[in-house]
Amino acid sequence: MPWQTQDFAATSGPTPVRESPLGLAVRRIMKKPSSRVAFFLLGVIVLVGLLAPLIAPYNPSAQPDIVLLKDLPPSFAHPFGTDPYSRDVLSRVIYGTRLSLTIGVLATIVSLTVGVAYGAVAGYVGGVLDAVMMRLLDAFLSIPRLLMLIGVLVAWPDFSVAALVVFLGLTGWFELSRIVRGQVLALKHAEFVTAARALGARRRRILWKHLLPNLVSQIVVAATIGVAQVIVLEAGLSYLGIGVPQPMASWGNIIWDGADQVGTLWWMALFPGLFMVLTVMTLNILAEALSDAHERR
Amino acid sequence: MTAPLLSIRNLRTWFYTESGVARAVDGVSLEIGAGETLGIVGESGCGKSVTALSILRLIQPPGRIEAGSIIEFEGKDIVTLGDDEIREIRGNRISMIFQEPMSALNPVFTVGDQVAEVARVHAKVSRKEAWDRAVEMLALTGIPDAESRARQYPHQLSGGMRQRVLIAMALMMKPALVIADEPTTALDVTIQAQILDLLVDLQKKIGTSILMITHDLGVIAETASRVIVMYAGEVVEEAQVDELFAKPHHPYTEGLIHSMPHIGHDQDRLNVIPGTVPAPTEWPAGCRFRERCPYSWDLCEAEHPPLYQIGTSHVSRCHLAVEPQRRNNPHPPLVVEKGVAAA
Amino acid sequence: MLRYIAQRLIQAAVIVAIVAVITFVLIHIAPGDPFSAVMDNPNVSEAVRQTLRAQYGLDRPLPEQFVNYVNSLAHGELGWSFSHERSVREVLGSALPNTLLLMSVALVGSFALGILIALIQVARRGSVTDHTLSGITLFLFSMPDFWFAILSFLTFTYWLPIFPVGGVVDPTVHDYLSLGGRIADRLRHLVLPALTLTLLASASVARYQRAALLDVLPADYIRTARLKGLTERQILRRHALRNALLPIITLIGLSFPALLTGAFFVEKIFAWPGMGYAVVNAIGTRDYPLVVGGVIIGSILVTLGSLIADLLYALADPRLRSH
Amino acid sequence: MAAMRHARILCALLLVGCVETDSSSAKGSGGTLAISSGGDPDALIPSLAQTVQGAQITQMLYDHLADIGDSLKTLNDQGFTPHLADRWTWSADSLSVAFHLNPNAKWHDGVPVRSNDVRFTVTTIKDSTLGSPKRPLITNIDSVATPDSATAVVWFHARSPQQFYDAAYQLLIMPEHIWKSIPPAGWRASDAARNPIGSGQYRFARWIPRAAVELVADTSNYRGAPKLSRLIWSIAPDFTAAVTRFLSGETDFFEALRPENLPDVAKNPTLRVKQYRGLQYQFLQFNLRDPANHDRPHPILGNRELRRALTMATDRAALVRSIFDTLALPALGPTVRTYPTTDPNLTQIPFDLPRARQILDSLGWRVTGSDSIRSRNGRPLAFTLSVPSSSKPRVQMAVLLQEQLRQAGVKLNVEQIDFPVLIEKVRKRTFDSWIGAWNTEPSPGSVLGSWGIGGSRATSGNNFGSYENPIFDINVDSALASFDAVKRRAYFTKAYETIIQDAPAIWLAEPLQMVGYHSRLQLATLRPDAWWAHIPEWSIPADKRIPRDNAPPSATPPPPALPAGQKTP
Repeated sequence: MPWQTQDFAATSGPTPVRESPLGLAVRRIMKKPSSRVAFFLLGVIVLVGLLAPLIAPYNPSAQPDIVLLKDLPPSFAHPFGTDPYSRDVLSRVIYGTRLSLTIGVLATIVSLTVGVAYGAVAGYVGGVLDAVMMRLLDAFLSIPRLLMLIGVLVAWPDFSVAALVVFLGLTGWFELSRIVRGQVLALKHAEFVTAARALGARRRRILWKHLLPNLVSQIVVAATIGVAQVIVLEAGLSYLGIGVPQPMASWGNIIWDGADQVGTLWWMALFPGLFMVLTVMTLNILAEALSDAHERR
Repeated sequence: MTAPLLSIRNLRTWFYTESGVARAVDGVSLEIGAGETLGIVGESGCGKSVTALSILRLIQPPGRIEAGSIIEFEGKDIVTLGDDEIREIRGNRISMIFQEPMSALNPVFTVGDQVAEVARVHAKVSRKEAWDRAVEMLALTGIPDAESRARQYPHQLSGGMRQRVLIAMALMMKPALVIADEPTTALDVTIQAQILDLLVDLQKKIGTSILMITHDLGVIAETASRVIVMYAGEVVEEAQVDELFAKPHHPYTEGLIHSMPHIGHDQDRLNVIPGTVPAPTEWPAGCRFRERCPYSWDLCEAEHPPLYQIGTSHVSRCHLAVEPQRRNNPHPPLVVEKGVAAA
Repeated sequence: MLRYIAQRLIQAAVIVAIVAVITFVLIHIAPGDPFSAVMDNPNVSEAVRQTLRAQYGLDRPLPEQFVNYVNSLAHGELGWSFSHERSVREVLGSALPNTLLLMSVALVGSFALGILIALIQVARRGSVTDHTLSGITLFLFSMPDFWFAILSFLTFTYWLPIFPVGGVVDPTVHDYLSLGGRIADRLRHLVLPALTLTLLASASVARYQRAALLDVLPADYIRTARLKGLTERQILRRHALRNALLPIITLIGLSFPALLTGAFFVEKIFAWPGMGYAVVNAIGTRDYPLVVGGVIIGSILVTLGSLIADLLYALADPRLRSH
Repeated sequence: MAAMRHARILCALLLVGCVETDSSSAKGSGGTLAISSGGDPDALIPSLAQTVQGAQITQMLYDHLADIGDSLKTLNDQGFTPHLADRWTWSADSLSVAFHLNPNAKWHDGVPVRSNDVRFTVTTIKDSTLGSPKRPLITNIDSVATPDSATAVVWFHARSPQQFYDAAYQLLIMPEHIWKSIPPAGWRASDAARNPIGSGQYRFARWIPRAAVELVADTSNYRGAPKLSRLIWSIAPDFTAAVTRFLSGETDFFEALRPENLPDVAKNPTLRVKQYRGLQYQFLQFNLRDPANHDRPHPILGNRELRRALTMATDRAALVRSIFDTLALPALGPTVRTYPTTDPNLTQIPFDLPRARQILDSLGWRVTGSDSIRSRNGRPLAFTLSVPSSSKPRVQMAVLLQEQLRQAGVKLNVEQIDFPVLIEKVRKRTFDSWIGAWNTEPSPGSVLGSWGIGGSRATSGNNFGSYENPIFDINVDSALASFDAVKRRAYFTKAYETIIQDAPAIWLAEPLQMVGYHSRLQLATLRPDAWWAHIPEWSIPADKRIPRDNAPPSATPPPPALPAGQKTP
């Protein structure tokens, strides 16, 4: 009889990760022209932030002539115009890029840390603690993030940028922790974890070893969206007067500098706003492509 | 045999994917006579469902029916019909029954609505009349208390009931041809038999032809008179049902018959053909079944086998037709050897 | 179904209770006393100070403060707004209808617009129209609410003065107009802020709905519909949209926080005297009771929104309806 | 301390001014004046109102006993015109004035105005539970006697050239019958506060918070009906919205135009601009005492030479030019050019950066590190400048100053805080420096409250920087006691030059006021202390009226949506 006899092997649930899912995802999204453009633009924006001292044509806080050079509309000498203090708006936008991106990235790191920890604990421990933690999460999710930040920041008489970063981070981890919890729950019952346990490995170790690789692409998506959200929130808070303290320049702050004269000083709202929209757009495009790639995996 | 109802010649349906051109259907020809039941059998991925969808021009991008393919139905070439003309045919002259009775029904409409919709589209009748016809049809498919069942949503019906609904939908306009794509796969064994009986019964009442697509030779044995075996986008064997079971020629057909479950045997272990259907983007040169075949030899690699005439109405795409003695000396198929080597 | 509603109601109540705890923590987590600025503010009269002290009992031990706080919340008391010289409940109560009007117009508008855009895109998927609309919705989606509102305000009141500069009515003439005139006056003031919020909100609806439709299109029942001989348009409108609308009901619930946030900025920039305007002004005057009241009411709105969306979903989905 | 009464904190919005003058009998009344306003009034209770909107509206609703003349004379009763009192008589010892109330004067609810209303007003202002900001301003008033219902005798503690001014200018008379049953602590939150009953030429119609305040002409007023039949303060959320409403014609009048708006106003042929002298000066005040311990001098700013150097490092002309364009002059000192007692050529500390650096070097503040900030004994030359975040011009000023002082090696930390918080900090004297503005009163004597020794030592005094120089005080006192105009001016000059050289502040700007108005409006004199004083005389010719002018004159407006439960006057 030439026909072989085989066992049916049922496989389901998450599979052990063999190759880097992130690398796979990046390779996949880079096939799309829109992602390539977004990646390139984001790279340029990040470079602008990193190289701010080298490319800014003027000192962002210098006030060369507070009478003759203030409130100038865009020109060759000042492509983005000047502000009421005769400072060059282009240079301030370039330095603002640095600050806004830094705040976005740092706050997101805070969010990711808290989100992964919270979700992992809830999923791992399970039971009553899990139920309580999830209800708490529901409640957190019911408070609009901006409102929560307003509530905290208004109560705090004066705060530093570092505190702002922490607050922004502490209000941005709710969705992620849900995803992490789901993954932990799925992993807990996954075959290969059971198998590994049978081989004598400790469950907690196994979970950690497999959790992160399985989560990497989702974390990257959450981080990308998170940075975009923080940038927008920070600008919004600055616009309400409770964001980045004034002497510094962030995109939101530059807009605030011209906010009460926005009709005449339109360039002060337009250019930092465009930078912001561009950044957020590229981040959204990349996040979307990444999550598409993740779903197709 | 009179002029066939449907005649497919050299159908090629290719999909242009990121990883290359998938030649899902690659030169299939077949004919169905009026009132006849033709079975198509093969593993999943062999191109039988794509053949069925091609007949109704339901291939979505990136798939495409290649130029030169001909699907002649009632004197018209379906491949070149306009959108409106093909819609006139769908559900009206040719209809189809799917394997997943749950997902094939729209969860947010009542089943009666969904059956009636066919009549509303094609018979241009009033809402009321369409509904009445739908209820009538549902009753005909053996749904008890059809009037009230028609007011229910798909999730409220059992799998067998849903399949009856799909059948009612398919037969609503008394079409010339019904394509049944794995109509019983999702059902449990007793219901399977009922549904097949129903199909055969209705076929007699209405006089429609049936194209029965399945991976299950048992279904074929019960319903079809003639059968086509497909593998890797091609027809590999065609014969009358009795002949095929009695004297399968192609090694693939042989494998399929061997892998049929037999009552009384140990059901935990099934005989299966080793390996899987190769990816449609990279059909092997020569015989496409070569690597899974226990008889393959040099010729199979060197030359793509043509359809050899085996008997009066029996053809097979296997070089064994030339060297039949090789059937007596099977060897482990290449895939098995590779597997051993890999382990 | 009734059990589901009851369950969902209890869940919502639990969430609101937790929100109350969170706001209590917010009040006390800040260094010092959030009312210190208020307490020592020369503009705050002695009576108000006493009311505040009684309201928040800040000199009492924490557990007692908490009990008092919960007790007053349970009675619908949100404290005293010293910048308005009336109770927070009164201030927010009079502002809430305006916010609800703005939000509901924007909600209906954005879903109608978003679904329409998605239908156009999906009907012509892959075309230039599809890509252009995708670009536009992504652009709108990425735009900070306040920036878009500023641009829209500037464009249509300053550069092209078509619309009035904020407010719900023109207080200089409104009461002397005929009924029709008064309605027209209200509409004239509503159009720009509502449109701004609508556009902002419609972007995410369109993106979500497009994805939902594309998710639905490969479904077997769409193939069934095609098989019946329905036109693509009929399929999209009847079969695909009906199913893709189910996730959109969930989106209604999810979109409440964003809508509320958007309303805050739109209200501020268009002087729309709603809750957002009141709270944003309270930031400037450090009217903390009003800010906290806004946070609580906003959270209740969001919770109610998702509750309603869930119930709607249960009603719309025949699979859930019968359970 | 008599002079204490005169000064008042003012931050962007804070201003207390004066009253309407007599109006001739009005004919052809009609028309609506819509005023773009930057915020709600803080209160419609004259004894409590502090913001500019509160002052404007309460002064339309309520009356003084007598009003100051356009020349703003404050000596005795020179130039004062009768309002609630149609005449007054001085007692022989000048320690009291008997005001004889106009027999026709009635509250808007029909009750006649009586002498007990005057007494009630004074008593309640003096009641500490009310917390009236006017309380320190009428300390020289002892009491009010009411020999009969039409005569209110105001008794003073001491004879003073400005005692009449205190009684007439500072008091807006409130109706006792409305307020007596409400404890003063509960006034702000009372229903009566939202439906004020006054005796002025305009009566209250409604107040929709964050939207509008509407007044209508009191056609049967004892001083005659005003010419305009309606006044509406249309409240905008911010400056841009307020100015845009004016530019688009939604409102007729905007009181705070900035130079940047002039091109837009010029584009619109129906809009006009009018400038007038105000009574405001802005300054950066140093705290001369240690914020942590008031018994010690400030470790940096306590030094006179250092303060002088800071002033020298400040290019005040450029600063003023940058922020106000031509609409302000550098401030001379703690005074305004409007006063006839002010010499416009007062000797100033000149802008001289090299000299400033020299002085700082000689004081031991040297640049040592790489960051170009001076330090002495390891302490950097740095201090905080507090500004209210709500006032954009002041924030701008701070950022400009920060850069200018950096040139001299001084680090200025700009701190933006909310207005109430700033006021608190300033009152508690826990600041390093802040940017403030005084809206002075018609009397130049107000300077003692804000810069004199009394204002420094009294706990509630307004001399927040604790600048004390007896020579300054003596000269101001001599000036105030003098009835000779030339001598008076000479004393003031001496006083001003003393304080200027001591540099307790950098005197920044004296802004001109600029209002924008629609050309169909016919304005009357804009009084320096209160442009709105003569609104009852403003008019709109019948042929230039627009739909909003044609609201039925003195029609009773329909019940407003807010606040609920309003009594129709």
